[in-house]
Amino acid sequence: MEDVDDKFLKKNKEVPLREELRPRKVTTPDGQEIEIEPLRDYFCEAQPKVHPKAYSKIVEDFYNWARSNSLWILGFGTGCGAIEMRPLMTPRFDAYRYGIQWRPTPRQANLLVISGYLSVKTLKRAIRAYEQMPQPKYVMGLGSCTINGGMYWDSYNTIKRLDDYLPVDLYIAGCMPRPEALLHGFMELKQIIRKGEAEGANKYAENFAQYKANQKAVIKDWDMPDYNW
Amino acid sequence: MRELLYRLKDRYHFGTPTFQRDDLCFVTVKRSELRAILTELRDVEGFTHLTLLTAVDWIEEQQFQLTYMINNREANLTLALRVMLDREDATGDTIHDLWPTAATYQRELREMFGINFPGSPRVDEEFILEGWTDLPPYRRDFDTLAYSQQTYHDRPGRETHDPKTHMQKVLYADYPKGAK
Amino acid sequence: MVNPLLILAAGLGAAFLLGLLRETSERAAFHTTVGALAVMAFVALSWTVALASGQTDPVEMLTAGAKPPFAINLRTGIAEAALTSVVTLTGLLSAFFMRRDLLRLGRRAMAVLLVLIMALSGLIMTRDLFNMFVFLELIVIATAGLVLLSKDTRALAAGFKYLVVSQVISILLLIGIIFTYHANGSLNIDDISEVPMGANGASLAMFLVLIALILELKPFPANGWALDIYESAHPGFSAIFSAASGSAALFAVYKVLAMAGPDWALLAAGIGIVTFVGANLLALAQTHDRRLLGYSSVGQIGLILLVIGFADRLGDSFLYIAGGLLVSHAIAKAGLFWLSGMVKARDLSDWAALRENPVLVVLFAVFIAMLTGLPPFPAFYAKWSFVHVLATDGAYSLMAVFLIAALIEATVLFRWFGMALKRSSGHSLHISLTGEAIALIAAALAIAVSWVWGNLSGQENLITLVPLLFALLFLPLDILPARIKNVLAIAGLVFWFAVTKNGLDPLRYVFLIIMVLGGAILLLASFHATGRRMGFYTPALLMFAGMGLLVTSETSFQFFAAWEFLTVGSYFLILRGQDSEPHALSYITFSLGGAFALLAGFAIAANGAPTFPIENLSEVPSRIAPYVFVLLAAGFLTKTAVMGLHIWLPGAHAEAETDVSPMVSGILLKAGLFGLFVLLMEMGRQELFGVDLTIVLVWLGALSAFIGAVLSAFQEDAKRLLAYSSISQMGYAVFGLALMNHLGWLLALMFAINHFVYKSMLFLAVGGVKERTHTKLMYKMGGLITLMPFTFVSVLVGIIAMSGVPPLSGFGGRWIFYNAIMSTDLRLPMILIFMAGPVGFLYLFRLIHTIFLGQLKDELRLTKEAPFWILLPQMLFVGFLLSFAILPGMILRRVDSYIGTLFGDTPLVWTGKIVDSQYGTWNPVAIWGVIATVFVVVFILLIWMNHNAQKVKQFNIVFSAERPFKPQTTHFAWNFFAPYRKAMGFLETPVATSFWSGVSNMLHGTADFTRKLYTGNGQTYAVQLLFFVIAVYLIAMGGLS
Amino acid sequence: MNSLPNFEWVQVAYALLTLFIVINYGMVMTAVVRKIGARVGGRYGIPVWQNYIDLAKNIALRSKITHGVMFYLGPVFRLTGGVGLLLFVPTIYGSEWHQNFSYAGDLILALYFIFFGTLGMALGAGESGHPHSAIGVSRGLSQVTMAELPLALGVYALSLQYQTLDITEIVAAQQGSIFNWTVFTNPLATVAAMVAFVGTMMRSPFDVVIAPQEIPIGPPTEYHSSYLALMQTNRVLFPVAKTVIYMNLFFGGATSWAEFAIKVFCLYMVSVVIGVVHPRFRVEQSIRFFLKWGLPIGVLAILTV
Repeated sequence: MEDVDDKFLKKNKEVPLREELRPRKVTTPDGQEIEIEPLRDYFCEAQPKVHPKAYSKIVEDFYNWARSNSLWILGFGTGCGAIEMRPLMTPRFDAYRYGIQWRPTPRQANLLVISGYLSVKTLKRAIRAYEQMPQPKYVMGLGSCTINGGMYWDSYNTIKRLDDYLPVDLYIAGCMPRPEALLHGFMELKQIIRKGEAEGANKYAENFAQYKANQKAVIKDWDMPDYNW
Repeated sequence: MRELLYRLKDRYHFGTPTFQRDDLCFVTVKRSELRAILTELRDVEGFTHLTLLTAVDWIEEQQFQLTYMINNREANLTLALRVMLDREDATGDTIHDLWPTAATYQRELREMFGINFPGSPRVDEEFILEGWTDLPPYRRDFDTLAYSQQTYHDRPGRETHDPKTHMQKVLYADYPKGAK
Repeated sequence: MVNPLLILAAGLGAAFLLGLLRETSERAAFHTTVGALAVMAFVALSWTVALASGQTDPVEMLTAGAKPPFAINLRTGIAEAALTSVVTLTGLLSAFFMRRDLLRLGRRAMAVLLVLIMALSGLIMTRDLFNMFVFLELIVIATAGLVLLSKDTRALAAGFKYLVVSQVISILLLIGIIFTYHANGSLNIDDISEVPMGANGASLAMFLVLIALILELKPFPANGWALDIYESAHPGFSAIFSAASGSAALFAVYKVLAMAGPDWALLAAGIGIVTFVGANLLALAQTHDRRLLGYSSVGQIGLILLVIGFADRLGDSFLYIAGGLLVSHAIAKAGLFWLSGMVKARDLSDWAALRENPVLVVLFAVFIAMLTGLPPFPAFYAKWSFVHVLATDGAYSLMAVFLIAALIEATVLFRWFGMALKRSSGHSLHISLTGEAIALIAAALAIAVSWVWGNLSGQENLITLVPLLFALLFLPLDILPARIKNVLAIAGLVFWFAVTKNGLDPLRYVFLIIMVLGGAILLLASFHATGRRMGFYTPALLMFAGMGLLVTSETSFQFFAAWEFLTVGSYFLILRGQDSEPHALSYITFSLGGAFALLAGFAIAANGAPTFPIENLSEVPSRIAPYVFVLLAAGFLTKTAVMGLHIWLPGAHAEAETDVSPMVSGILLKAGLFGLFVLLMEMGRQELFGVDLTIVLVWLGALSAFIGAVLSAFQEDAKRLLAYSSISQMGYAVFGLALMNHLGWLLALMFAINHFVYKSMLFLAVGGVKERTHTKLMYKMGGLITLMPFTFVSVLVGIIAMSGVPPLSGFGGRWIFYNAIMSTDLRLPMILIFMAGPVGFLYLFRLIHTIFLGQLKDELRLTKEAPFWILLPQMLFVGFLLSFAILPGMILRRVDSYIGTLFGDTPLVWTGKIVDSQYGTWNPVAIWGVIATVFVVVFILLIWMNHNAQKVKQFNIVFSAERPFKPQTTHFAWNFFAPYRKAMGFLETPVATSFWSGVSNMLHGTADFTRKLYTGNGQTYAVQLLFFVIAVYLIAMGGLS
Repeated sequence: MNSLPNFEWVQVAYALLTLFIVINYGMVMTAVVRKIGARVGGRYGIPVWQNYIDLAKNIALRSKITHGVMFYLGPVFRLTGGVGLLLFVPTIYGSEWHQNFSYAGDLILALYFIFFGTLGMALGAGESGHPHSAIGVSRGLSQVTMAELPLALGVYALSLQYQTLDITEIVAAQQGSIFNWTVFTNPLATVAAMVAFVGTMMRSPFDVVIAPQEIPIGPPTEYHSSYLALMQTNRVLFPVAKTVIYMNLFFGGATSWAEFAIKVFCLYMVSVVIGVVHPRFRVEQSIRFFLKWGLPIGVLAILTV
């Protein structure tokens, strides 16, 4: 881009590990001194796995049908788009009739809607929430901010491409897209799922190293395990 | 308001007051007198509320301007005191003991402008940013666009238009006459 | 036989002989002194033995070759002989004890000592008033001399004050003697007593003589002068002053009272009880050991004076009772004074130095127990008989005052003992082999007299009881390693069970299993202890001995003695815990209070008999039966810790050692329950003021069940939680018993069994956790499930069983409970019980969640499973709970039919493994079958679906997309039931605690106020003395005229 | 086998049939109830088979995690509690097929077995280490201590009235006329018990336990996939099983599946209707509510029997 100042060079300093995650020594009740390594001791270190489809196509199709008719959205609003999701619960749009409902915990959700711009700080949470959802799981990007940065194209603290960091199944364009557009997006997603093409979680697991590198490139204080189970 | 400034003028050094409205006035004070003025305004003159504390980066003058905006609710007056700091060694005086909320403003200024307030509670902790390693982003020598370009990938094919020329092209393609 | 006069002669002779020795030959002088004392003691003892065994008759010794009243006569009967033995032996032993000081002070001191002993013996034997005066003067001068010989400068002042006051007393006595002579023309005691003097004009004379002699006993409150002596004199001398002088003076009073006739007895009794109460009250406020001993001496002598006042009514048993008290007092007090000689500093807590030498601790315990009147010491028999006599006479208020004062005394002494065992002292012990040997001799004497008194008691001789001897056997065995002793102890318990189990009815059989076999199982956990574990086995086995004896006891005496054994044993056990000092004290105070209520109840019920078979409780006349019921129930309810009398329990159970907590909770509480069983079985429903007392019990039980549970839910300390839960569970049992129907009793028994099993298990489990984590605070734990899986299983099974959820055995309890309340007319108390049920879930869940679930803490990451030996009994209990849940009939059926014979009904029908009642069915096998099948099927289903689940770690939780900060801040544990506290927290108001601390403060306040009388000023004391005399005179004359 | 005198293998089949009917009934009924709620609010509402789809979806999830043994066993306890409760209670009066295993025990067994699943679930949730689970359990246990009280009192009054603890006998005593139902013969006990019913159905105003807005759904926060499927099954089964008890005790039981369906639905709707028109109580408020209203009614009930 023509108006970029080439003289400016960003600094790439290491951020020290947070105090509570640093290895430390504690004394046990019997006076023994033991080493605690929080990241290893508190968190599971296993890598995500690629989960194959069911052996039988009929079963997989049935499963996909069930998945598509039971979309549980994680109640996590990242930007201004969160306000566009609320009307979906109202009598006017009533998303429940399509088997869509909102769950308060990632463990029980399988659809993560990134509803607008993602600051780096929020990206960290979004990654954590995404990784904690059980497979198969789907990501929808809402609005131009998730597509190419939108109006935050020159922000020092907002990512521009969601699919650099999470496997996105579907984008809904607009700034912001209206609830009708969202509903349409859900219908599209259902089609994708039913076709068995919504394998974002497996893609994420396959390209895990790449995704992680991208994420760590912007989140400099990566203060969590590589994969959040 | 004016009367107030007259009263105080004898004891403190004021710059020329700028009246935005009758009840809103900006005035520059000396850093050494700031604390005394604030205390007096708070305790004697009824300016009990610290509306905001913010900064302006006068990079050309190599100075930071701190703005302490205080408010007298009884009389509905707002007074903003400006204090100029040296930009090289940006250190302000903490007033968290006068208004506890000031500690939060000072944390923000520390993070966003790099102005230090020694003695302010938790001033060295992260405020909004997490793991920020670059220049304080509100400083004018920090190039946010360049930083963004170097950090976040663009999606290929994205076009950027200058709103004025773009909208003109879309809406009034033939204006001024014969332009096309 | 040698003439008893030789006692006097030897003393005097040796004293003169000392004067002939050279100043420098202290050793020779000492040998002479000791020799003389030995001769005196030998003569006295030989007469005692001869008289006691009936080989000789009492002798009258005439002096000056003429008969009385023309010459002085002396007498040696059994009492005189025994007392002179006490006096001379004390003198002899004290002489050894003071050896170094005597050698330093030289022959003069020894001569004074000899004269003192001689004079004391003379005072005992003489039958002439004036002679008595002479001996008294000798005693006073010798005493003052010996006091002044002490190194302590305060002794100088004390001795002077003593002299001043003694002279006042002497004058009173002399005037009294003159008046007496004027009135009677004789000074011979036997002559005077032939003409009763009470009514004639000589009453003033008699009063003066009597009051003078009583003043010698240092009655409360005119005794400040004597206390200073106790405080400052040499402990060896204090021993004589307390044991020997006190005995002799008492005997003198006795002689004069006998002479004065029964009219004066009341005066003595009155002064006696006031002294006993006052002195013990004051002792509460003491921090100086010897002064405390002084007060205690005064109190004991007051007690004996009280007994002397009752001499007439006591008749034949007078000597037995008074002697028992006196001998106990003399030996214990002398022993304690000697021990105090070995302790360097004078604060009560400085006795902690005794711990350097376990033998001394044992001796200390023996003396304290002897003084308090615990079995098997003579004072125990004496108290038993005395209270029975009081009850027979209908002197209930006196009995109450006496027992309360005795309780205060016990509190004082045990508080001191607790300090000695738990505090730390900056001073080391002043070890002296002689001193230790002398104290040991005293202890041996204590055991010897215990044997004598036991033999004379006409009851069982407690000291020959096998279980007790077995417990005492562990005193010498304490040098062995703990494991060997543990094997012995378990073998002993199992053996005792095998021996006693035959012929018991099923109810007692179940209790015997719980108490004795259960004890053996719990002792398995004690294998965990390493080293020697000194001082654990004797109290533990003493407690188990008490419980074994309790179940097999047939008479009220056996029952009460067993009760005292288990109380004392458990006290020593509880005291072993780390911070248990105050809790052990409140335990022993409440327990002895309860025991005294039992004693009073039995005494009233005995109706004149020295003891009676327990079955005869049912034949108590209906006039007194309700009162007996109330007293006995109060005693038992103290042990089961019913709400209001519960405040000792949480601390005592929580602070005890790991393997002690289950013993005192799982087993000991059942003693109270057993008592209630027996009580209700024999006495049934009683009405007082138109109120059915069993209904009161029902309410008490329900209240305990509910409030105990609520308080339990608010505890942060795991063991305290369990302790409060015990209150709740015992509440259920009391409730069931008090329903007074077949099923209610079965319910109580079911709770007894279940509570024993799961509470022991839980206490062991929590104890095991505490062994590893070194804390009892639950919020400091968390996430231990993977590290301590076996402990987790036992807690899991325990809480399911306790909460009454099918299929474990707690459900059986609930089922019987519902059937029981269906067959009763009571309705309102059920509400409390219904409320208590779900509250149980609160604390149980908290227990398992906060310890085993949730977040593992950094410090505990390497925690190991609990030690094997602590786990073993738990696993046995788990096995039992599971099998008892399937086959409850294996125990319940027999008991059910036995209870059926009591009530004459059969509400439960057992067909195979099925229980049917009038109202419903309980088929434990089917319940198990259904639940297990469904559980397994669902489990297999889940495994099939979720077999590939990824095992994650503690911070892999969805934390609102955040990362947990630290385990401590992520473990929701502290104040777990905050919302419940908001709603029901008002129940936490410590009503009972503030009531009891109010009582305690009041007592201490009174003591502090009364203490102000003791200014330490000689003149004040003399004036006090005169005021006392005048006051007594006014009261006595008013009463006599 | 004299310990199981009434047992025949065919009973297993009968019981499975009962279970099958009740689960399907519960699946559809709860969906219908939600649909009714939606219609009242002007929405179209979920499809009636939505519960089945959700169940299949949850079973079809591919990745699962476990926090440990107790976490794994929690849903097993939960469902066992629900199934067991159903099997310990006779479902259809007079039908030999649907007596289930009610001979194993009586009313007391059913009342105490209600806690089996709750306890296991609480333990499982506890092992997940999530503070919200523990907070939810704390709230739930605190509330249930008082919520169950009116029921206990009502049941006590009832068993005094009929002099039996046997559910079948209680149902038998209510046959003949609608006015033989306990609700007419002993209205106080019924009201007391219904207070407890509303209080334990996890619906507003007594649903602070799972309060989605503040502690994301409380105890089951960490549960997902097949664990959640088991719990969902229980969630349709358990309220029905519980309602069956109330129906048997207070509303004359059911002599046919049709009667069963109608009565259970109506009873279930009681808590739903109350729920949609009342805001949520805090725990201490609901405890006070039960103390103020449930307790006195219950006491009156047992005093007036």
